[in-house]
Amino acid sequence: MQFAFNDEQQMLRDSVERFGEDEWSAADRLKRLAEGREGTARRWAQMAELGWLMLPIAEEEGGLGGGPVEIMAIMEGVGRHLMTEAYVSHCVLAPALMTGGGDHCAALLEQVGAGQVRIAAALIEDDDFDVAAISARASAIDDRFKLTGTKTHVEDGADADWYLVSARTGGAPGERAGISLFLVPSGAEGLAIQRFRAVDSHRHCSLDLVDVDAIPVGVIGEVADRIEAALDRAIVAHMAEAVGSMEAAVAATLDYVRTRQQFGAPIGSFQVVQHKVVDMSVACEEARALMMVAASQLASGGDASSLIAAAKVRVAQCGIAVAQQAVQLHGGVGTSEELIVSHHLRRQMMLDLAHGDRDHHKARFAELTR
Amino acid sequence: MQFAFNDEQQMLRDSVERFGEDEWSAADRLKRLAEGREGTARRWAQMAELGWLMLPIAEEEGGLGGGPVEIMAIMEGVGRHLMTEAYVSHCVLAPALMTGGGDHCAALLEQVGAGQVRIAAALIEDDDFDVAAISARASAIDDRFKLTGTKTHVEDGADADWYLVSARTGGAPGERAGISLFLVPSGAEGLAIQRFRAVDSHRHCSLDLVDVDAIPVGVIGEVADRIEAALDRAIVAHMAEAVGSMEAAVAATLDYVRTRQQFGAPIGSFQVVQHKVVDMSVACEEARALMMVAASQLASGGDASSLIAAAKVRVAQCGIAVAQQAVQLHGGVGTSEELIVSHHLRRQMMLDLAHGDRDHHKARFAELTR
Amino acid sequence: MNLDLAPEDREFQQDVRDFFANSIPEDWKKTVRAGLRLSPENLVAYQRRLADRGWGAPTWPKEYGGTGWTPQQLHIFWSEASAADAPAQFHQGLELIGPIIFTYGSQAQKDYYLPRIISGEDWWCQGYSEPGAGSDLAALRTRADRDGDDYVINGHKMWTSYAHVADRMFILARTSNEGRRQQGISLILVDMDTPGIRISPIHTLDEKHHTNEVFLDDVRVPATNIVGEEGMGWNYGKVLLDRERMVAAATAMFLPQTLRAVREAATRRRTAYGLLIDKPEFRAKLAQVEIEAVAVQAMVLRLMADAAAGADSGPRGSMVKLRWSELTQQATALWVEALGPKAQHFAALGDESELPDDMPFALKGALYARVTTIYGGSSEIQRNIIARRALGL
Amino acid sequence: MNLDLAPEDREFQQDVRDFFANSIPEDWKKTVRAGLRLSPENLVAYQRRLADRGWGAPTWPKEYGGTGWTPQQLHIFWSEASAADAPAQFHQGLELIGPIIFTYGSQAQKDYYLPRIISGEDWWCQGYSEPGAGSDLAALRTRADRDGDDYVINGHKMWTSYAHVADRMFILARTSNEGRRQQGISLILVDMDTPGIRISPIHTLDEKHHTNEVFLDDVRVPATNIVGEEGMGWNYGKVLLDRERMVAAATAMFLPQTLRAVREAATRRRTAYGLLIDKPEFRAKLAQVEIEAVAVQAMVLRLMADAAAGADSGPRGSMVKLRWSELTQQATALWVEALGPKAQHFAALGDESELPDDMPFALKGALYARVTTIYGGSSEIQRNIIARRALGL
Repeated sequence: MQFAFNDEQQMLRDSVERFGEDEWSAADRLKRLAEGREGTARRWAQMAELGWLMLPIAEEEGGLGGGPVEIMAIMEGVGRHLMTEAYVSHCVLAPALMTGGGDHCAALLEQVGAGQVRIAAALIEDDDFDVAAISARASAIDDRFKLTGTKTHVEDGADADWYLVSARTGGAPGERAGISLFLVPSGAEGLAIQRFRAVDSHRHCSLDLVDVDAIPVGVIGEVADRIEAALDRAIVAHMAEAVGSMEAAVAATLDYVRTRQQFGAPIGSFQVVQHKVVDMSVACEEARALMMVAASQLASGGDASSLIAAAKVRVAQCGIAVAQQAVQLHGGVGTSEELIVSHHLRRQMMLDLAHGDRDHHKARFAELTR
Repeated sequence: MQFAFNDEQQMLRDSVERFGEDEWSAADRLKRLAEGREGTARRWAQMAELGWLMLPIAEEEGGLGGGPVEIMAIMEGVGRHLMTEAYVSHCVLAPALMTGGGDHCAALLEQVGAGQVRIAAALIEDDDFDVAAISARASAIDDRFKLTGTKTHVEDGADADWYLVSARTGGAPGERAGISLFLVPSGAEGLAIQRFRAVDSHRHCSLDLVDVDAIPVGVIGEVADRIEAALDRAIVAHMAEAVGSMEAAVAATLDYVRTRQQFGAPIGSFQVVQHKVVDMSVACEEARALMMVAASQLASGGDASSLIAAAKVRVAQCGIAVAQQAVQLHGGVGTSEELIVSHHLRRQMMLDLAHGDRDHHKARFAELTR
Repeated sequence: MNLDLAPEDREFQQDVRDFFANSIPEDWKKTVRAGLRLSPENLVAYQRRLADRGWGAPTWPKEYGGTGWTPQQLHIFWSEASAADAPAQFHQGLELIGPIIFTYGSQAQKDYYLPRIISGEDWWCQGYSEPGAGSDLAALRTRADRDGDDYVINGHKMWTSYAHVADRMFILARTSNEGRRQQGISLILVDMDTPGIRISPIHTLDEKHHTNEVFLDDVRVPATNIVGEEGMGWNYGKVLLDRERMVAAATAMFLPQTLRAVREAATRRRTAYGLLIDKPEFRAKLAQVEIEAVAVQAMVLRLMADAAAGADSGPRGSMVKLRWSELTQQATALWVEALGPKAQHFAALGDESELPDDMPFALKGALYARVTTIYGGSSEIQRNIIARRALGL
Repeated sequence: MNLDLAPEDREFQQDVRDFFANSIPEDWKKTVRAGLRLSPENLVAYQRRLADRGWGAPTWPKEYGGTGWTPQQLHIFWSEASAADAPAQFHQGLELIGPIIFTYGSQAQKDYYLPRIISGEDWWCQGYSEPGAGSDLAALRTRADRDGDDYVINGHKMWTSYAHVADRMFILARTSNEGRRQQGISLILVDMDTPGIRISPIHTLDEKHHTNEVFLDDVRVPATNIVGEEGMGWNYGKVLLDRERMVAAATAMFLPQTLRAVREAATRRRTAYGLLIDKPEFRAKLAQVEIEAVAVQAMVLRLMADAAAGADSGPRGSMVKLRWSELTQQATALWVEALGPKAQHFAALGDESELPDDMPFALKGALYARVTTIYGGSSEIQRNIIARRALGL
């Protein structure tokens, strides 16, 4: 059980922290957001240079083979500074889905690690978070596959160059057997992309596919487990982001209640305010402990699925509660764009939804511990 | 919409209040409880003399024809003083089940009103609160009926002279059709009674029936609606008791926090304590408003079932929360037998269970508002 | 919640129902259900429609152009408005400055301003909060200095909702620095086109522009624009205490609108289980919020009955505010939940493809709802007030 | 929660597992799962079994007869005890006075008292609270007046758990009235058979006798019974601050026991829907509590890792106490819910017919759990402490 970073991880953490302070200081946030895709592209190139993008990619595939704890070192900083770069989607989830997928995947992953290509996972249909609740079809014609179907939500998919699309080569919606995974370039014929912005400034999309040429990844008909294992990695990374964001929100709130004067005293001198900040910090501790145990368990290779489901639920509950309370204790100014706390709230709300909300994972936990 | 008592109702309320102060003062509670059945018998006789027992019975059946609002006037006092007399079971529920049941019922109800006979309703089987989830069987032989089955819980049934037993003359468990109601004397052959005490000192029982002679009440096979309507009346009466108890618990807590000194000041001067008492009083107001609207709606004869289901859920939630907080704010002494607050907590916990707990009525509300 | 109605009330109910059946465009309804305010133009249009029907000021006495309705009638009116997905009327003119003017204002003020509020001609905003004076309003520093027949106002107001569309503003300003902090504060009416007023939008998390900072630099208004006596402005707020219960009650009555929106969204959402609305865990959560909303409706009925009986409601207005605001937050959060993954699609990028109607509304509603436990006396302040005034702690 | 264990730890785990497999009678398990304490006789019997195995004092250093276990080993020990439905050890001797004695006591005190705590020969109770000194312990008024070679103690202690079975009591008493309130307080060891001690039971809502008032009238004890220096008693409590995290951690690790009991009850309960455990609404509620229990286990792991690293845990001990006590209340309440209508059958009347085993336990557990947010520093006090010490507010 590892609760402290080793030297290397600590250096990584410090480097992310510096980057966050330089590039995403709370005071400059609105300016950064206004830069849009250009800013993201610039920062993405820097992150590639720093080696972060290739960190989670396996060594055999040209990466650094970083594990959940290294990713945690990065993602806490991403959360603290609310960076909108889609590190988890492109650098954690996509590589986890593609690893061992053969030469084509290895070549693409190298480009991912170099920041030249972004790949997003298109797994969700029909408004459900369940990986097996899909009905998109992949038909084999000779050795080639054609995809037809609709993916309602692709996390961070708006600016992707490739999509990893789950589709059925067999089985009925709800069944785990018969699910396969395919690569589709964003310019493919028959592919229509609708792009959306979320309240946390992440950029997503939905896909409509009609007879789209696709390249299979992994074993045909047997990728449900692989998808869930990859999602678990993405979820743990997101939890580290959530914890970083929570701790930043608490720190901002502590600063505020210590200085904001009302009724002739700092509001932090009122007992009710104190106890609320205490509950926020307890929630942080709860989320951090869960996140670290989950990362550690994942790193050790043991079965972590029910633990991760539990942690996903609780971190989301704690994260939303902390961010809501941060806004509340700031009063009116907490709801303004200019202050950072409402940005934390929006990110926490969206992190809850990414790869399955609290209810989805609560039901999953109940099923796994039945 | 009636939110204030008229003069007559106010007199009734005052009379219950005096009775409560004389017979059930908080300081004498342990002595009263130690008296056991003798004390209850004495007070029951007094209550008969005061006319309360016959109040809810229809005028045609020798009663006073009091409605939900009059019953509320009584039950609030019962709750404030935590009287353990089973007024709702014997004087509200049983008469509501039996009214219009013919000469035999009328004769028994007269005795109920005079305090000579106590009748308890045996409706629950198989650990479920649903009136239709019963499988006890009534077989007709000529004009007579024989009952066989098990009733897991009879509210206030330990000292009853008669039982009103629901049983199937047709249909399968879960179906509303085929449910009938029967009167069985407590000394009937084939009837085995197990008696229990609850944490609130109410005395209940369970019944095992094997070929027990029984007298039908109401229309054979069609009493599911009547049972639910009668339960609604009992539930509204219990809600008034719950509100009376909550308000007494808040009053006791207010007294305590105003006087108890810690750190050189009354604990009621600490903001956190203040806000908790505020939340208790908001919960009281919420429960009172619901209870009064439900009683009023019931009195007006309109369809009140979803409203009563909603009120049952929320009053129980508020009641338990208020009583728990009352104990918490009293600190250690709140958990002692000697102080009244923990008695309120125990009663609130049991009131939640009487005739269906929060979850049961929440599901019922969802069904009724589907 | 069905009420026992007298025949004349039943008739009135039918009138109101008929009116609303034809008065609320579909596109207003979506906004309304999210607990969001209509655009100012639409709110003004709505106010005009009501005024044309003679119902412009439902809570005002007849002599000032109000309806003179009984609390029972008011309750019917709001119930029907809520059921028809009509919006709540914008309250700063109607419920805040209007009643102060008809209670403490001069005859000239009454004659000029009151009809313009009812007709929708004047939109009022409230200049109370300041950067250093939020929950602690008495800390305000804006000054109004007497200069001949004028006051010259200097200061910086915050959270001035709709200052950018308002015609007039009522402000609290310090006309003296002596005595207790609450003394020396005056209530002054200001035309928004007076030179020296600068409005700066405050962008908020729901991405709607509804509130502002207002800078006042040597803003010169006639001394006759003061309401009542100089230095007594703080006290005039008291008339509002009694009326606040009406604002709280009216607002709370519109809660079922949001719950209907949640139901609709859950009825549309397909999941692996089937429709979300049929999923037992979701039904239990929705039932919980609906049950609490029923409780708040019951609390409102008690408030209205108090008002009808001319009785003091004690802290019940504050209690309704507390519970209503918490429930709005819960209901809109549940709405976001009901949308599922699609809740991450807040705005279309690039080509203006169609978004489901309720999608940004659910999120705007959930985000906007965060301010309901802050504005109009935060939940913390409400609890302080109840502790002190009602419980004597 | 499975941990990555080193081979030697894995061996140790097997030892512990073997021990518990044969050491816990069935009738203890029922009590344990309710979060209730075993009877004193059984707790003593348990302590003897552990002592026989050399595990009487898991948290103590070896030199005082403890195991000298690493935090990792402690965690394994508690995990296995919890899984086996073994009880938590009674802590007032082992975790409260024992460590004070081995830190501040005289050699004679160490030699005499410590082995008797480990063996279970001495049962200690804590004489701290008084009628006027609960959360505000420094308000205590019990006096210990020096008289020759003795102290003569007079006072009135409250909430003295197990005074009625204890052999010895450690009390805080005032040996001087000068200086700050916390000064002049001394820590004194008292034999319970000393003349002048009167014990009066406090009956509590769970209908178990576990706590008492203790009246001390001219109770004469040798001056050598003082621990450390006169007037410094308040300070000795500080050694406990660091150890309290261990008590909190150990207690929290036993939470899964109650959750197993809830599952079992829900698996037995038939409803119209089928088994309660299969009902989606109930499963969601159970999952919520279980998930929060997983979170608390994770918090405990962090505490143990801090301890292993010799690091300060800051307020994490208080946080675990806060969360653990709330969860015990939720879990036992859910257990009562799982029983359904039968939860109203607390005790048989008349003939001693059989009650389901878990029925009174669930209720006793739920009622007893109310005190867990009050004792050992109420939740309010814990929050005050965290605010002050950790957040600097």
